Amino acid sequence: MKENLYKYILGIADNSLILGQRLGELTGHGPSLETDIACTNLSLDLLGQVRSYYQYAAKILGNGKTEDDIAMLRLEHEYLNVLLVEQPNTDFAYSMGRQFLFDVYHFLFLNELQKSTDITLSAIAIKSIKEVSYHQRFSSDWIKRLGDGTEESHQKMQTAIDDLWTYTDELFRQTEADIAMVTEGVGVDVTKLKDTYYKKVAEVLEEATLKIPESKYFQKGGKHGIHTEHMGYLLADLQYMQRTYPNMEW
Amino acid sequence: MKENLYKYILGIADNSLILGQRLGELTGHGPSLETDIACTNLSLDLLGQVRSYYQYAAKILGNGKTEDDIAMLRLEHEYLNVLLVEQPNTDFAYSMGRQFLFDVYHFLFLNELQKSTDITLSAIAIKSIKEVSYHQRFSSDWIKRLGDGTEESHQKMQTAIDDLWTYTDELFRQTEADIAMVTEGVGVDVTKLKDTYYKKVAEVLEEATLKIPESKYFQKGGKHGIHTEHMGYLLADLQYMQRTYPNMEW
Amino acid sequence: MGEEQIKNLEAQFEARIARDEKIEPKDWMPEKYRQTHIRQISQHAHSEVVGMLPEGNWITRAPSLRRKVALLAKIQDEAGHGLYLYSACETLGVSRDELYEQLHSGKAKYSSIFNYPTITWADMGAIGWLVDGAAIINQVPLCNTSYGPYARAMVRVCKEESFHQRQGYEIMLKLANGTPEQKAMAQDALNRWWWPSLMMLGPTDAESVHTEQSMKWKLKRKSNDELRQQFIDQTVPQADILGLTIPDPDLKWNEEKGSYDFGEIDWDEFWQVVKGHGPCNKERMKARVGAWERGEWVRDAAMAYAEKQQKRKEKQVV
Amino acid sequence: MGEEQIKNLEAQFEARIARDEKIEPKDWMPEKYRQTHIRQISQHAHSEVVGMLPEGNWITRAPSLRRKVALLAKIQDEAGHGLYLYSACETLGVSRDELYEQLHSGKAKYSSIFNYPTITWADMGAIGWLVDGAAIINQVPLCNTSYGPYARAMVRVCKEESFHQRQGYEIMLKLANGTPEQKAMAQDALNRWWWPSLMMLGPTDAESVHTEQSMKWKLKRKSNDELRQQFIDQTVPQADILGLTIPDPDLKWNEEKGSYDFGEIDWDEFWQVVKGHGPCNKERMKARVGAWERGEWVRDAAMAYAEKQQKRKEKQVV
Repeated sequence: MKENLYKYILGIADNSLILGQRLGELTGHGPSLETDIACTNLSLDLLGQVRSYYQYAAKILGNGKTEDDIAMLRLEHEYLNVLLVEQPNTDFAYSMGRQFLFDVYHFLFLNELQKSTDITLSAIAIKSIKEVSYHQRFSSDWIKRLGDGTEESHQKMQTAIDDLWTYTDELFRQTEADIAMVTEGVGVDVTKLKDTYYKKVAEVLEEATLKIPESKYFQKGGKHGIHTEHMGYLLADLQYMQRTYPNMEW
Repeated sequence: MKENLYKYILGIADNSLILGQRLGELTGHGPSLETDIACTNLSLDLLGQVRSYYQYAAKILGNGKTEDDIAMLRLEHEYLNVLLVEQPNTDFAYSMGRQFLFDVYHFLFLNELQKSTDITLSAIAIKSIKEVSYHQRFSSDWIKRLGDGTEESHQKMQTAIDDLWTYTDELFRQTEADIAMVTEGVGVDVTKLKDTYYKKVAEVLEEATLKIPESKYFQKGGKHGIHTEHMGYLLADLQYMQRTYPNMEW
Repeated sequence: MGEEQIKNLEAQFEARIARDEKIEPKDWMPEKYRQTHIRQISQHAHSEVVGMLPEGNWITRAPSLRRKVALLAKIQDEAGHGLYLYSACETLGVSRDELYEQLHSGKAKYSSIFNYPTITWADMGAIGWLVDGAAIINQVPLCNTSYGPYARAMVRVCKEESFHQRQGYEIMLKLANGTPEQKAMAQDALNRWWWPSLMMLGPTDAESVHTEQSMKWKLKRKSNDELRQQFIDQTVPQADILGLTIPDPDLKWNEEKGSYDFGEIDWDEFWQVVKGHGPCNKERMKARVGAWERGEWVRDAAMAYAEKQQKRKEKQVV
Repeated sequence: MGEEQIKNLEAQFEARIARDEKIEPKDWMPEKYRQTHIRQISQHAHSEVVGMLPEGNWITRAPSLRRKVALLAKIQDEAGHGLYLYSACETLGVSRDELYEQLHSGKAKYSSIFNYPTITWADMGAIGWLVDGAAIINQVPLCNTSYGPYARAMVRVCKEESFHQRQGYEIMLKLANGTPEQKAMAQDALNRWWWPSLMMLGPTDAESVHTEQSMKWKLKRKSNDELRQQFIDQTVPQADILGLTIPDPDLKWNEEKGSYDFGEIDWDEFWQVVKGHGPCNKERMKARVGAWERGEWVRDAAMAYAEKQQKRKEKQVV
């Protein structure tokens, strides 16, 4: 089995899975019907992409495991998503902040992944990038609305960005599998995206009249399967049916 | 296997298990260190009782299943607790209201169960009733404090009682297993506790300057395994470890 | 306007409806027509929005990615239905905020079925199959109702609803053909949703108000009892295919009348739920009102931002 | 009081401590002694209270009823420790509300170890074994510290802590002797908690402030580095029994000095966490401040009720 490729795919797909799950929690509970539709749509797009990735991963595993086994039957430390995407929906500013800080990265990432020598990954990237381009526009717009809206919304948006900032650095860290895949021309060298990312993020934050956090302290761990305390509860729900009713079709 | 006895025990023990689980969520998050200690203590007492009941139930099953299998590996519709105890910790008034409305029942119930012809159940009841007598005093005191405290606390306590009231009637309903056990002298005829219960509850509410709800509409279902939407999430956490790591010892 | 004149307009108005012409927002219409439509369309919109909650309850726990995606898409459709039904309603001169206010204060109703809890995954199947099934029977005639914006909204709604219904039935089919646990889950869902679904078709004709007027305006084409019979006759064979048992011992085929006889509906339960004492009435309203209140600062911000942008544009023009 | 007089009092005071006499709340004491003790005792109390959170995170998910009960009991003990440490601190003329205020505003510190997340069940074992183990090493000497109320509180704390430590070790033992998944879980927990536990013994002697004064007042009897060595020497053989590997490639027995050599501690991480940038600093403070704020109306109600009761009693007496 191509272990590095398998892990590399998980690293990509788990981000979308966990973020899609978080977005799914918002459905029916958002500030307006329009935002409910939009957030549900983000979740839908991400989970659609996830299916393509996991189907490919299942093929690589080649042991009869399905996309759902991969999505819902791993142990917590086997999920390789970054800590950013598992952060809770504390309020709408956090949800949009999390989305924005991920979308900017996601777009840059997929843009490069289109050039992957792995044709399946490249095809998924090409198919997904339009969706993600829309996501980025949507979340950037909300950062501006909330940042440059009322005093209260400005305050809340700033707090969310300040808190979530600590999880951005991890996006540009590489695992051993990542490095191996970059070497093979399959993976994206995320370290090269870092400057552009912070530049783009800063542009939006500035337009939103928000301060760019100055903290140099960052959290990491997700890419190596070490998650925050939020993750266990998220997985308890995500895995509930598959764990409770094993080996069934739905 | 004595099916009715088994179900009868679950009906008792599941109440304490689920309420103990809800109380456990509060630990470290209560309004004061003293209430934290007290609520943790309630949880401890209830779960201690639960162990005795399930150990007995496991013996009756006689198929190698343990207290933990019974506590943590049933399907949702196999839990027979009343809807009252699964209600969430909306705020401290709800937590105390739920506790109080259950404790008054619990005390009356154990008082009768002491006379059960089943010596194990009678022994558990004798052992537990002191604890529950303390629980009842504790929660009654809080009903009075909050009801007769400030205007805000009065309002919150009244809302909680009004909302939770709808779940009280179920305490006095009987399943077929219940009726069979009453006939055998094992079980308690809860229908006979109803008047005393509402009288006792009314006394405390009156002292707390709270209105006794007049609604004649009640919810039921838990005793037949039909729960509220809160139950699934509670079980997802309760069962998480046993489902994820089956057949292991801890 | 004199009384005579109004009578004249009314006569013309009724004649147009009788000729199957559509009434459009700018047309003259009797006040009662307007009010009745506001009530019915908003009630329908509210039902879509509240209806997102019981299904939303299973998004995080859907048992497979395929089902999770389909469930999200379905709920998104419902939000969309809410959106264009509110728009249709707004053409009658009422704002969406007013309509929300009516919902949140309890003045406006929504379909009582959404006050039942979704306890298992099979409920996602039962809701699609039974609840959407009953909804379609209620709604298909509305595609030809007299008020143009409502009729057009309903065409779109019905198309999507029937897709949802098939999807729900397919969930049930998979469960019914699955393991014993899955089959039990499906049967349990049918047991819990059957009677509430029958109640969705409304009170018996004897108890039903507004019927005559609604018939004339084509807001209604058949009586509640006729619709209920239609639903039962259509659903029983579907249950047979699933191999599930409808929880009604009195249900049996009546050769003579060519349809099913069925047992008595517990109308006490129906009225209890309608009056706000169903299993989840409080939870549903808490969820909606909570979302609305928690979202206030967001909506305020969006408004403030839009105004700022507008001013900036105006400055640029100057 | 003249300067001479104070010096005199101070000399007597230091002499009493040197003779191992206990200082009691009503005794005269230098202001610096009072302040130092308030800082240390409250920091200790805060650590107990914040320390409830990482363990509380596993109450609802404990894998067996026995473990759930034991975990609840342990956390209850910690709340109790908090309670009598706050009481000891109050004897120095500071109120519990002031102490909370210091914690919530970030002015007062608590043990940095509680800013690490509890990710798996094995963390309950590792915390008991390593964190409580290191705590005991810090705390046992305090049973003989000079300030009476603190010393007496510590006697009780230490007794319970050593029970907790045994309990934690037993959790680890069960996992280490369990399935491969369980053993891996135990090893992973050791990997994550080892270094933070070493850091619990405080910065290296070179960087440590307050040490000399604290020695004199018997708030400290050994240096941080000595305590750390003691902890390592005691813990390594315990890890061997578990069959787990301590995540330090430089760890090895030094025959000559009769203790273990070990690798370099990442002090950057230590200071990052101390300064508020650990994995959970924000979450822990959010949880505590949130609980306090959400509980305000409850505490107000209790106060109001107590006052009413008091008045009623007074009336009765009259």
